[in-house]
Amino acid sequence: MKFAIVVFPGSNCDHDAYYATKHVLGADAEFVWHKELGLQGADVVILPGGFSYGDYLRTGSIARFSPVMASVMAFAEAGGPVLGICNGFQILLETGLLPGGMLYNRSVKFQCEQVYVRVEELETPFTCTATPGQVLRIPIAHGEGNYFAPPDELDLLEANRQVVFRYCDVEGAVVDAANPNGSARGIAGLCNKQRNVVALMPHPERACESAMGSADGLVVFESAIAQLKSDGMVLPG
Amino acid sequence: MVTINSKTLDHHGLSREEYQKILEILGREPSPTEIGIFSVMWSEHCSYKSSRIHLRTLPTTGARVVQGPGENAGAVDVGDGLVAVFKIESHNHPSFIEPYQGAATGVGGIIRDIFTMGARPIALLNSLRFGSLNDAKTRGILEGVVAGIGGYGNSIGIPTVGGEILFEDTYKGNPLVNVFCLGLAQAGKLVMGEASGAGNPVYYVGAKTGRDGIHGATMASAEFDEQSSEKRPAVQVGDPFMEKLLLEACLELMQTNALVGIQDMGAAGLTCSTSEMGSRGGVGIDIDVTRVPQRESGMTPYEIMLSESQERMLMVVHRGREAEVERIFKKWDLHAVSIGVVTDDGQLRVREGDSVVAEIPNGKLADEAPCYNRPTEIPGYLEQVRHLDLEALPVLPAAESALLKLLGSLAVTSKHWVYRQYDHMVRTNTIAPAGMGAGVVRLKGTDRALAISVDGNGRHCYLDPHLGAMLAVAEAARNVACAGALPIGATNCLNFGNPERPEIMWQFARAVEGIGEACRALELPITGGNVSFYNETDGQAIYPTPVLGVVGVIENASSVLNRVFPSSQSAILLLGGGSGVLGGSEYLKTVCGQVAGSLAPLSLDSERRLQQLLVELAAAGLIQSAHDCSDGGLAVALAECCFDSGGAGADLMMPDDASGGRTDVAEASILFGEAPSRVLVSIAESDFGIVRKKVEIAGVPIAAQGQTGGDRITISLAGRKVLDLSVADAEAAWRQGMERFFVNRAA
Amino acid sequence: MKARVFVTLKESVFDPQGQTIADALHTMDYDRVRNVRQGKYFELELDVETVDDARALANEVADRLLANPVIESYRIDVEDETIGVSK
Amino acid sequence: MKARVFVTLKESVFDPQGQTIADALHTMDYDRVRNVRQGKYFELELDVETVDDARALANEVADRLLANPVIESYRIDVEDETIGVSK
Ligand SMILES: Nc1ncnc2c1ncn2[C@@H]1O[C@H](COP(=O)(O)OP(=O)(O)O)[C@@H](O)[C@H]1O
Ligand SMILES: [Mg+2]
Repeated sequence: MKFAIVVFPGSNCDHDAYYATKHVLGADAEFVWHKELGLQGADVVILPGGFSYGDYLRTGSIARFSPVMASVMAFAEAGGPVLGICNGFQILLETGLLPGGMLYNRSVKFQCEQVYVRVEELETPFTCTATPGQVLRIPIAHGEGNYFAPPDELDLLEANRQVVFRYCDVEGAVVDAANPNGSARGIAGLCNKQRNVVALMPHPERACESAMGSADGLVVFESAIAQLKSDGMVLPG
Repeated sequence: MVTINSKTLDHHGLSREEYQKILEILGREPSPTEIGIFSVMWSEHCSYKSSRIHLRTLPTTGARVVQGPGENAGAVDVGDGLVAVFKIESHNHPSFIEPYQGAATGVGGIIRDIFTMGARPIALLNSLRFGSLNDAKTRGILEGVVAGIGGYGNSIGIPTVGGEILFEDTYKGNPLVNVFCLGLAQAGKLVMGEASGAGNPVYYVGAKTGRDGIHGATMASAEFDEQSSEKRPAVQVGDPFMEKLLLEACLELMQTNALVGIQDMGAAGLTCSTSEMGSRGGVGIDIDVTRVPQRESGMTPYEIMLSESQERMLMVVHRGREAEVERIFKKWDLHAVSIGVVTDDGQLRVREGDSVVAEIPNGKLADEAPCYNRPTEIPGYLEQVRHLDLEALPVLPAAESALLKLLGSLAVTSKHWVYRQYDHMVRTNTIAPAGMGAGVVRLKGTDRALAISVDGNGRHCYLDPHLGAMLAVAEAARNVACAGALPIGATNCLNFGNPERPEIMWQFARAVEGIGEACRALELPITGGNVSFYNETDGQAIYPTPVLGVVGVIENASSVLNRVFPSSQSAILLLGGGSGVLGGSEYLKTVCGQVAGSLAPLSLDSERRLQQLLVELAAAGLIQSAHDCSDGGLAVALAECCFDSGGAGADLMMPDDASGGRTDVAEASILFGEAPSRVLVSIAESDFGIVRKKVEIAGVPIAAQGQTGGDRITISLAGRKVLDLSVADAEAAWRQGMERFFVNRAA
Repeated sequence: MKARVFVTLKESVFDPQGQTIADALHTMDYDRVRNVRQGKYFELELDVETVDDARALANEVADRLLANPVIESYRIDVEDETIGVSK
Repeated sequence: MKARVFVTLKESVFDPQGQTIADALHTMDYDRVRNVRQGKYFELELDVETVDDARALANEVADRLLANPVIESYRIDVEDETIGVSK
């Protein structure tokens, strides 16, 4: 059971994902440099947060052309579990593996703060051990996390049950006041149609120990481990 | 060859005497490139010519000091084989003319100072000063500065874990942007900015060189026509992505032993880095400017040597290890270019292809830099502003409305608007929530954590530079102690007006004396810092503003404290005596509209005992929270302890200190008067007895007692309620003090 | 040859940056500025011979990298420096 | 009336954004893109009658808010929608 954490030039939450999976959860984890062509036999791929290539043009736009991304795409298309966190989400949007795009936060400012998200779907490799409607306290740290997709696309996402996380208040109510950035329909995280590619703007890897203010993010990584154990998935290398 | 006339010297900020010295050193007339090199190396910024004589008096040694002033940053031993490398620096002027980029490049610069030493940067803080936010231009500058600090730090992935921000009219035309960075290195593995080993290659790595930030204005020479100065942008654009690559590549290189020495190119770029690295190692450096990667065409040697383009490093590596070095940089898509070689003749030699355009003895450039003991004179304003007749104040408002006003004032209000824009959690070490007091980062792989605070109060220093500076040291150290950390080292950034004016120089000298006195008493060595002079607009200097950065160690990270009272029923103690005074206070400014009076004195001995007690109680797990009384005095501090707690209130009881005179003035002094060495702590009821005993043994007075609970903030004097306000109302006023100045459509 | 690429958010997409600038202008009493939209602007220096080649290359680059078709649209102006005309 | 404002970094100012895009294009084998500079682009909808008024207002707004003359320069295009001509 091994996590591969892809390191793009400009990634800066790579160490945090590594620490959470390796040291907090005790799983096997390895960095994969973006110029590599393989994924080192990993069972789960994490695209971490940060500012790949400075994010000067458009978040994630250059990273998607990194050599390693071909392997990530193949891995995802073969059903391998892929988790995009923050910049990783933005990169996945650029690849087209997930629909939609990111606009500037409504505040037009970078925002780093604790928020609440509700788990909407348990049928993904990263939420399968959560409880229905579970509310997680996890931080966000982004300037462009205002999720956008045209209304018909949004309807499709809902119909296919692809909305995995929504911003909510402490009680779990999805209300505008609890939406930190203006995301359409409070969307904080999505999965693809096949449900193996999951991405979210909040940082579960920053919420894996009570010393950091919350351990609610653990469920995301624990789910991946549990899922792999339970179905002994044979994954493409 | 151009002849040097007085206009040339003026443009380069060199005096006749300084020029005479240059002639002596060279034994001939300098070339244009040489005059440029002398002018930047002997500028106030690089040579500290007006401040050196005073800075020498600061205490810089101690058992934990691994590196004192003189290197790119100082370092102290924090245990477990680790050293903390830290420094603070100003970027005031650039931030005024281009707030975003000015502040961003300030952050970039201080980060380079830290990783140059072989330390991985793990925390940033900042200390900011602006004019009033009623002014639209000031709001724009503030928005730009905060976005710039965040833009750089967030992108490179170093958390901004704390800071301070204050507003006074005096900073309207001259805001202050001081940035602090701390990094972590293995003990014994620090890398020095020192060149050695004749024949070792000199490498240039990072961004290309452009005509950025060249200040030496036009010279009467074909080389320096009007047009070329037109082409020189005064402000650089930061490239945090490039710096992230540089940071990772340099740290990777430092894991090998191929590196001899390294220094970032900050102020005075290539000139400063070559001459300082050479003079530290007592060697010469010989470079060819045509090999320097250039962004623009037609750059002269003068421009290349003086450019302040960002994100560049100079390295000396062991001969024979070149391929290894180049391979590491290539991995990060960076070019490392050999531009010269170390020599044993002690000369800084600059070539342009075949011709030598500068040749200066390295040692003399550094060691014989001018050093002035500038005249000082007590400023005329002092006598007048120190006079304060409390009896003559108009009738003071009720305590509740004064408290609401203070909580909503810019000095006291929540700084959420600011720190929300900073990624304060990246690297998952930040174990103190933002805005709760000192910034605290744990050291993974150990039990320890570091607490850091930056503090200073220009208004206090305006009224009394000596005491004001001592108060800044004490407050920064106290904030660190309130987190449960033992203060072990300090750095300082001294922001003052024009040192050629005797009154300014007097403020400076008195402030440095104060810092020295306080640091000696609190056993806090100063390991480095920065001086920023000439902070004036239209001949009007800013308040003298020394900012202190203090670093402390918490032996057990799980015992870290913050300001918030626990939700359980707890006892409250106000530790430390000394009733507050209204002189120079936030109350006097905000409620009465006056900046006047004398500050409460500081007993360094009491301060020290108080801080030691706090560290001891925190380590033993005997206190649940700690918060010092600072701006706004006791009432504000008590209110702040109730915020972010979910609405829990507090009730504090004090003996009456019958002082005679007007009762409203006496009450205001008790509630809102300011004095150092006072801390509010909360204690589990069951620990109350043992804490009392420890406090007594430490010889720290208890000035008041109380309990947490309810939903109101109350204070009574000898059984008489003098303050009674709901936590909800107080917290609401406190939350919106800054936000209200900005159009905010967002959640 | 020089190509200019203008990338803007599609009409139907809310533009928080433009809105913020408009708000700021209104508080500065520039009420006659009814609406603001912000986009990106690129100047490309191209090593090609003809205006058609320039247009084709700029188009490709805009499609693949400079713009995200999900939320943005773009427009291209090619300047033939030899005759100094924008097309 | 519509005004377009193009804000670019002055020639001599380093443009890390443009440089990063150019580098990316080169690794994608678009070697014929020699250089890239990135700027900002604003579309202003103005409540004014004449092209001259539009230009004056756009100028003022660019000076005061959209550009910082220390590092940036700007250019303005006014479009008179009634006749559809850029000036
Ligand atoms: N410019 C800033 N950057 C980051 N954090 C800040 C800034 N200004 C204030 N803060 C945070 O807000 C809190 C309150 O600051 P301050 O009023 O200076 O505290 P204190 O009075 O305890 O010194 C602190 O936790 C501080 O770190
Ligand atoms: Mg303070």
